Amino acid sequence: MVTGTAFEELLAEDGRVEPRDPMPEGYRRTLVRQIAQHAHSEIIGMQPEGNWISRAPSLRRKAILMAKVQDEAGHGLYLYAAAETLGVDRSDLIDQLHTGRQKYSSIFNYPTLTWADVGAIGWLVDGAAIVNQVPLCRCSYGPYARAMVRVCKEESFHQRQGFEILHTLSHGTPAQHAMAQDAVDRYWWPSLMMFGPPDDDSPNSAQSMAWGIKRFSNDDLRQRFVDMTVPQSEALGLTLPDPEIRWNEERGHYDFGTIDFSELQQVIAGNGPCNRDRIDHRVGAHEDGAWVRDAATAYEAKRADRVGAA
Amino acid sequence: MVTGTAFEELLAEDGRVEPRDPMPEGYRRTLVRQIAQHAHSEIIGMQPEGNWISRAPSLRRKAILMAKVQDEAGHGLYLYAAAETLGVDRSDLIDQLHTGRQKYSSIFNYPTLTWADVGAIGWLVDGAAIVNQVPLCRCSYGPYARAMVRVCKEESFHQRQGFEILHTLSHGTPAQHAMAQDAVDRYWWPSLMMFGPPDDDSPNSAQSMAWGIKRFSNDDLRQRFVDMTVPQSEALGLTLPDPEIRWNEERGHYDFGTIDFSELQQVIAGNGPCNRDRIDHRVGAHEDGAWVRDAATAYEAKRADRVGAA
Amino acid sequence: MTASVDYVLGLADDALVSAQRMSWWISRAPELEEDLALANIGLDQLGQARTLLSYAGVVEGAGRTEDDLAYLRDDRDYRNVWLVERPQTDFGVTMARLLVLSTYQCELYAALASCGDPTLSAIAGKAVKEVAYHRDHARLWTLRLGDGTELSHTRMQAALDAEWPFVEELFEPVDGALVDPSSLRPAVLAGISSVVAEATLELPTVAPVVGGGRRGLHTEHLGHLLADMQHLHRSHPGATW
Amino acid sequence: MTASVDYVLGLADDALVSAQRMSWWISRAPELEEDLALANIGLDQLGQARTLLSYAGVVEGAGRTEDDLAYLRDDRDYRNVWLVERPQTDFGVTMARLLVLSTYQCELYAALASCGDPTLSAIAGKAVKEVAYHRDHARLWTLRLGDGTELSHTRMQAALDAEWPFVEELFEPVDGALVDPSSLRPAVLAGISSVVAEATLELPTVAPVVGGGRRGLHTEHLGHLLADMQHLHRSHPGATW
Repeated sequence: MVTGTAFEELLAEDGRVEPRDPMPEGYRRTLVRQIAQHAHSEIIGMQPEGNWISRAPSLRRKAILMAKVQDEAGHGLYLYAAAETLGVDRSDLIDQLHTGRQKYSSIFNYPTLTWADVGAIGWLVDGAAIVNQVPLCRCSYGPYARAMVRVCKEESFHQRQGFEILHTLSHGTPAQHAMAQDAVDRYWWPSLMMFGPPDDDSPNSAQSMAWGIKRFSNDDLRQRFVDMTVPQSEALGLTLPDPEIRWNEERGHYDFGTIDFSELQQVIAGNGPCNRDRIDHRVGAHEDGAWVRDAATAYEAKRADRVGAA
Repeated sequence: MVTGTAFEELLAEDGRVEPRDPMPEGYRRTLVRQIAQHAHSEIIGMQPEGNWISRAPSLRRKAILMAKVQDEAGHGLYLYAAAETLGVDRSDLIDQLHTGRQKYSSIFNYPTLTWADVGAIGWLVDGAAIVNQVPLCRCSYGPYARAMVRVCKEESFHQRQGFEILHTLSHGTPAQHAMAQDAVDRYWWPSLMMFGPPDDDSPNSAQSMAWGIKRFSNDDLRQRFVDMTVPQSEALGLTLPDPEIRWNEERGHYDFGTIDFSELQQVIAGNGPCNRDRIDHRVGAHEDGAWVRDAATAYEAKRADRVGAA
Repeated sequence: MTASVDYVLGLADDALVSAQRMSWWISRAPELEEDLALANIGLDQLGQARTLLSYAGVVEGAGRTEDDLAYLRDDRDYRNVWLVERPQTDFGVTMARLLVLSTYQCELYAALASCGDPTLSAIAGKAVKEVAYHRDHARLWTLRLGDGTELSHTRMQAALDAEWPFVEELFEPVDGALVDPSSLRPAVLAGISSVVAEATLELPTVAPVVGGGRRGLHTEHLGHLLADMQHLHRSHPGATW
Repeated sequence: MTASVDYVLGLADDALVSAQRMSWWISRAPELEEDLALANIGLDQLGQARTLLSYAGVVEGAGRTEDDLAYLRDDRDYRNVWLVERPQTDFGVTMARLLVLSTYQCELYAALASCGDPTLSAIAGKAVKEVAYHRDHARLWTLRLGDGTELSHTRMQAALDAEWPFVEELFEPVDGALVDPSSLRPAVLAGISSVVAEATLELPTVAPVVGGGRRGLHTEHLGHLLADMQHLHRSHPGATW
């Protein structure tokens, strides 16, 4: 039996809920869904960047990119482990990803068309992820909060690498500069959409806030991202594709244009540029690997038998 | 019953043996083997050149190459049809190719490493094939002789295209010239080996000559090829990789160096650079296509039923 | 009246990228006769691409040749639809795609044959005969596979389902179009529907993907296709072949 | 005493081409832990390739950088063995190949660590620790797959058989070798044999292919690998990344 009172007291004191602590079922379910979606996003996110490993334009960049995609696999591992502390199985979560019952971040349904997209993903997508995730380091659920501390540290490293890729391109040949600008043009609006729908259209946010899973509203985080990114775009020598961006002295924030969420709806509905490729790729890898996983299980069982018999 | 006499009279008169004419079993078997091997060579020969269709350096060259490889498929079709007049099935012959019981020309077990190899195959390999095949236009077996007339006409067209590719490269940039020379260096000796072992090591040749299947000895054909090719190499501005090549006034032929048949033996034994890839490619295509062939058969049967029922 | 460069490039790139994918089949077809047929279709498409690219170069007026346009543009400058750029190593998918593409090209080239641009009109007049043969070939195989064995029926239905999200992009508005793409839609869908029904298959109902090839927005597959296609040419700048 | 350029390139290209093939697995491994492990191995190989290529450039003395050597050589100038250049999309083949390669590299780098060329000796001293980990990983999977299920046993045996023709090329004489390749053969074969036996597999007896990678004679697969790898770099001559 969950004792609402003990749980609520803990939250009120800003304490951490640990796996064996009592918690409401809705809290547990919300966390499982959110952590799983986060883990799935790391795993699916390996694909758009992985697409450029074989073609990276220098060996140094190739090594950095391989290490980055590897980090994403690592983040997936921490996060699945955090979800498992809530009494679910990684294999079940993966099955829910493969069958479309759990989601991943829609940003990864956009394709990486040029090398500059690798830079734009690092700068904008990882940048947005950090803004989303830093507050999660203080999330009420301990294992998730601790996983996020580790993830955020690596993400900010990735964000700097993305910035550096774009900086080099922006200050390179005219073709390279154009490539960088084009990538930013394509990734800017989808990055803003990573913060979710506007606050007045975000029905679950209030409960998540009350539970200490969410610390800031979607629009607050989005504003924080814009405020952080606009000066960086100036340092890059690249233009953000929104003529309405300007400093608002009164608000102490950058104003920006209206987001057209209708495209995002199409992508979430499964009709984005890469939805099908991403899932096909993942399911294909999983199915192709079944014989390998089976072999490892059988080998361990045999070994355990032999140890037992000895 | 085969009447040796009628068959021998026909050969003595230099007449054509037709499918329904009596013929010795050994003659039939020899022809089936030779025509099948020839057909298989056309089919396997599609692969080394096919390897460059996707990367051809101009659209014009791409079109010419596609048409050439298509011609090879066509040659395969004529030749399988000629073999079928001797009472065998194309599908059986293909099965014997796939299981290694029938051979194809070992020259196609060498890889095409650069674009110039496409030129070298056209110039040298098709050139050697023509020298081998022109006499077959007068072969004693009618259907084979007629197929060869058609094949030879297209082959000489291909040979000119190969020459032209090398000519362009040889007179292009230094890198292109080097590419052409390198291809000729690699394809020269294997081309000479296409004429088979030296005469004193060619046990079956005498019988094939007596039957009017073979008209000239291996060494005679090889000499004819060398005599034809040396002046062409000069026109190309490329060197043949044999320091012993020189005009022999007395013989009225070009002398050339000793061929090292030991490498050919390795390739024939199955250990050449591409033996396994070539057969795997072929078998893979055949197996992948089984459902398609089955569907076509089933559809025709249904159609015939419907026509019968109407 | 002259077509816009981008419009001609759209036509050219559809043909070129199709030819590049189609030529993969040469030496890999289910039977020898089909190696010949698919090579033929690929050659027709390549021929169309060459005249169209040359014409695009003329319209542009910057002296770019067919090879400059084929080998020296990046994927963001390619104008083909997504239908043609994805790998296809399943014969059913190849035929489903060819059925869609050739039915569309038949209607398109027929309409262009009497458009106001005389060069494009002449190119289309020749091409329409070629794509009519492609359509006949795709129809025949759709019938054989759809109404063949149980396995082939299942695979052909899956192939149609896989290609269907890419159909609508063909009818999206294009700047400077000499034939309004949406005007082709009824005839194309009718042509496909009739053969699909005869083949005992179902017309898919899956939603379209967002597309964007005419604006240079592609799938991740095109870049790899171009890497292979352009590598040699780009490795020898300025060389003649 | 300094190694020859070609000899260093042979070492470098084995590592670079392996890394390129290995990195294909990232996002495609049988389980997430293996995505990490294979990425790690690929990164080690890439790191070795980079130091070796840089050193080859120094030995050559013509000012070529690691990127010049990786991106601007054609396949005829690559010096890697055939073992590493063929596509590998089957996990068993990847592990069979890694078992062979890493066992060979362990012996080779151990020997080079005390060779007369101090730079090469330092590179080898670092690399030998990395490839020992690769060998452990390949051994573990050879055991699991060989002595796992009936299916995995069959597939792992087929994988070993498929890679075996490419083993002997590792021991062929090389001009300017600082370690005689044939001297490594007994230890390498003994190392492979013992794990193969423990994995209940049979050591294949298939004949070797002719090979020739150290002289720039490759399979047809390398050219396609390089096309993909080099295309972007070659498309922007002189650019900095």
